[in-house]
Amino acid sequence: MAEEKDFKIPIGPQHPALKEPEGFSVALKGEKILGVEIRLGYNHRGIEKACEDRTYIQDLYLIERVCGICSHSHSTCFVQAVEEIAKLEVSKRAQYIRTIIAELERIHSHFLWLGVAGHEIGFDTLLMYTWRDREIVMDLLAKLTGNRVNYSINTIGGVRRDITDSQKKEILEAVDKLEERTKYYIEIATQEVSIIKRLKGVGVLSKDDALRLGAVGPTARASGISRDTRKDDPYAAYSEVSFNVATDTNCDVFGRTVVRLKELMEAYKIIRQLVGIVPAGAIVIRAPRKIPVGEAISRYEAPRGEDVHYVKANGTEKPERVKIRAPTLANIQAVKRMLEDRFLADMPIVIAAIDPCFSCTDRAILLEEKNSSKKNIMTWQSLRSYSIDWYRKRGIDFSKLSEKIKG
Amino acid sequence: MLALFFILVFPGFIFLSLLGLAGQFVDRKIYARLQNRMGPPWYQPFADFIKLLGKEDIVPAEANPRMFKLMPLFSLTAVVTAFLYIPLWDIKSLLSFNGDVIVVLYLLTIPTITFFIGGWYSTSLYARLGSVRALTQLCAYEIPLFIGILSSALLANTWSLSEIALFYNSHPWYWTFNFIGFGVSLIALLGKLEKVPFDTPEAETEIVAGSFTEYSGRLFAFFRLTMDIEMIVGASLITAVFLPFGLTLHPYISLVLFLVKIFGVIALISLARSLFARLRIDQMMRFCLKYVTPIALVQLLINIFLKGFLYR
Amino acid sequence: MRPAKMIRQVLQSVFKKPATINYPAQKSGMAKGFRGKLKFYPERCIGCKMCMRDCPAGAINIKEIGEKKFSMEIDLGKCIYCAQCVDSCVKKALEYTDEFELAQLDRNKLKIVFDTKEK
Amino acid sequence: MPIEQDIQNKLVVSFSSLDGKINIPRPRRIFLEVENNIFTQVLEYSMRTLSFSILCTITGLDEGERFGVIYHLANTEGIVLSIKITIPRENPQLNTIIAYFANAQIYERELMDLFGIKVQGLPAGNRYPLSDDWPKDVFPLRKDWKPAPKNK
Repeated sequence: MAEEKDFKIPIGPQHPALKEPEGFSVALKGEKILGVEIRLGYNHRGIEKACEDRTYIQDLYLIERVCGICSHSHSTCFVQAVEEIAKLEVSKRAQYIRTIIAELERIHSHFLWLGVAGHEIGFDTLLMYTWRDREIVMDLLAKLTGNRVNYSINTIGGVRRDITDSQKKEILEAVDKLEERTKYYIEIATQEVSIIKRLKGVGVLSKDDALRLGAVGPTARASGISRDTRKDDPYAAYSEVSFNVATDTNCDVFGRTVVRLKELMEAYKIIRQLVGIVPAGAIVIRAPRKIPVGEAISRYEAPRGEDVHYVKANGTEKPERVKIRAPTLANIQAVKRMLEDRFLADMPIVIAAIDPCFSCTDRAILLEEKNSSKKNIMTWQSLRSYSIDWYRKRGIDFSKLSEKIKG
Repeated sequence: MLALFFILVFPGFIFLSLLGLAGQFVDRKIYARLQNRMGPPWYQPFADFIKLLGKEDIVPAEANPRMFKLMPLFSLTAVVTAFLYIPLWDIKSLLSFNGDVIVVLYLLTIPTITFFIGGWYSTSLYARLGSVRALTQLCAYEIPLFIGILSSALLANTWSLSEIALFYNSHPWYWTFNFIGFGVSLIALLGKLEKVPFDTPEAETEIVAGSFTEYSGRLFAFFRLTMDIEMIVGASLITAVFLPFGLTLHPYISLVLFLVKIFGVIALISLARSLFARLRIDQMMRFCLKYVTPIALVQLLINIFLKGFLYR
Repeated sequence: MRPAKMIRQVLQSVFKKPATINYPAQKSGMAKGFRGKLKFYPERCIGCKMCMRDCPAGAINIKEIGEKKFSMEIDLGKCIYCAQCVDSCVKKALEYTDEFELAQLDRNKLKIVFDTKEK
Repeated sequence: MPIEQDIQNKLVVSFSSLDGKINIPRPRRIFLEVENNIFTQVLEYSMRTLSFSILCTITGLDEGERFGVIYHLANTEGIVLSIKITIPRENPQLNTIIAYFANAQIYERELMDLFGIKVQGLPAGNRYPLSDDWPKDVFPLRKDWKPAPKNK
């Protein structure tokens, strides 16, 4: 594929196009991409190991921080698995509230993606406008759940906050405003010449490639595979709502944009139905601290694709094993296929098109290995003292500064 | 002594850099307001410039230090000298001889060459790619720019900017024939200034900062100042050639009118900047050579017929 | 397929008020139920340490400073503002306020002690 | 749960040793224990005839003196079939299933890094998810490995 002598350019861990650290080494001939090697793992935080020595309640908040944008997806997926093991009957109202927050999160994630895509192709005006409109749904979420991003509305056995009637009215108003703005963006994305030129025919992934490489979510749906976990394996309140799966047959980045915009329109339909028929009832039931022995696997349709959680419980109050497979991990294998013989300039938009969330994918280990065989793994203290004497050699003494911080 | 004053202070370096920074402020403020944002305070460009001057400028190890350090100065001098030939407040510009339109156009090409050499000598992958792109883009937008501007000079039957101004002032409303040329040169100017539809050489989401990736501190400050002054000089070249009215009034009034015209052109540039996505380098070449150049040729044809018709 | 599709919207916003504000000068308040800094009612606390057990970040600890009187020390640097302690506390001795501007230069200022003296 | 029963019967019919080992805790979930020797036939059977064409993920488990590896397959109706095999702890070996599922590569690399399970037949490629200078034969997700104590 790409031999050594090729002109290799690293779109390295730190790069303006990538929102999170991941390594692509691209072999180039002029502007054409010959081959791509993908190096992941820079953002691996060892969440799966960390889950094993925390109680289920603490795990809830840890798993929510796997990713900043799809925090509700991970926490709902985890909570459903735990409730399945403990055989808890979650009340209908709690499931409805969970689904409303899930769709609101899908709206804010897709708006964020639309802005980032605009930025990747150099259209900053789209970024500014989409992120301004995204504030509507962010403020709404802050009102409903108490925080703009990590909502932590889920708890084992239900939800922690109820939705009052005035909040229901606010949701409906916000949804109307957002729907009108989304219609405007659909017009823009499908008619603006320079956007279409940069998106059409870029990052093509044929239908059988998508099936073979296991693409999920909008990336797969843009290649004509109508697979949506909310429809195939309904969870929470999705079985009581009618919506259709947004698919497209363009198989390229333009198709993914159209799929995401259609999904936004579906989300508004779902929220309107949900807010209309939220049943009365309790929002949380008492959950035991020790979860009985058992295992469960739960799937969730995150904004980026299908999110899979496997939880194994051993009767104590700490899970024995938590396995998280984020949607980006499934889509990343398709990126290699999409980038063959494309231009370098398409690289950022193709990577952004699968809406990578590498903090989900990696779940790294935070480690201070003091007595490791490798001598060059520095601990934080040795790194700081090393830099202080490095500057002292050049006549600037920072040692007093470090006392102040340590002191 | 007076020449030194002209070169260094009035239409020269000091006035031009202040105007350049003011131009950058106008550009950023309008661009922000178009995007429904607040936009920077008026002193932001000055603060950026002074901050950059204070920063440590690092020269990469493998880079050729002499070339690396000289490029910003070359580009700055080229752009500042180009300004001396443009009639500011009355018909006669400071220096003018028959053929100074060509000189100004070539002086405006020098910055792009220095970006290439600066980027190439800084031996970083991104800088290399950015500088190669800067050159390929050069061939795409130079042709329509030259045709557009020279077609208006053709109508005025001279190659000197001052005589162009003289001609269009003595024949009022003739400059309206060059309207197509004005549009074409504006698009080409977007390419020269590397503004969004054509800013692939400096595309920050692909190749970090193009040829400026390795520059920092004073050198980077001079490069950015060059970009600002190039915007002012480009805009003033277009106003001198395509909107040459109002030069015979009282010098102060025509100077103010000239500044208003320049800031008008800059507003047009930021409007264009906020409306389009960045084109890939091959799309940009195809667009420039397939659409913009033929339109420029049409403008040239119109002027040739007009010339025949006017001077029968 | 129209070029410059956003031109009407872009030109309109020149005359509209910008959507952004200069944050330190003008402040836009946070929603009412926002989970910010904690508040502690020492008289209600019975020292059961349920909050310490449930805190995901280990940011809160309760000390016995006298007979039947407890002080709570919270490290805002570690706290993730999830308010799980507020839910776990059986005696409702903890509440969250919507104060979120808590940045400090010195890490020690982040450690706040609530006890009977400080009212 | 008619569809799940019918899948269970088909499995039991074609692999008699699976009789007691299939458990269906809830709709659309089937858990399965399989011995290593017949694993590849079960996998191929469920992929070809039972049309479980999607590999969701592969989970590794450290069960004291044995390692459990669960392959989660899904089909278009949303049913998840989890096939579990166990391998001994000293020099654990697995052969790759890239022939059936091309996207299994990255999940198998994760097993290699975090559990130390050697997977034969994997093409050359970057290791995932640990960094290159991670000390040799230290496998974080094994129960006997403890992270360095957090500085209290």
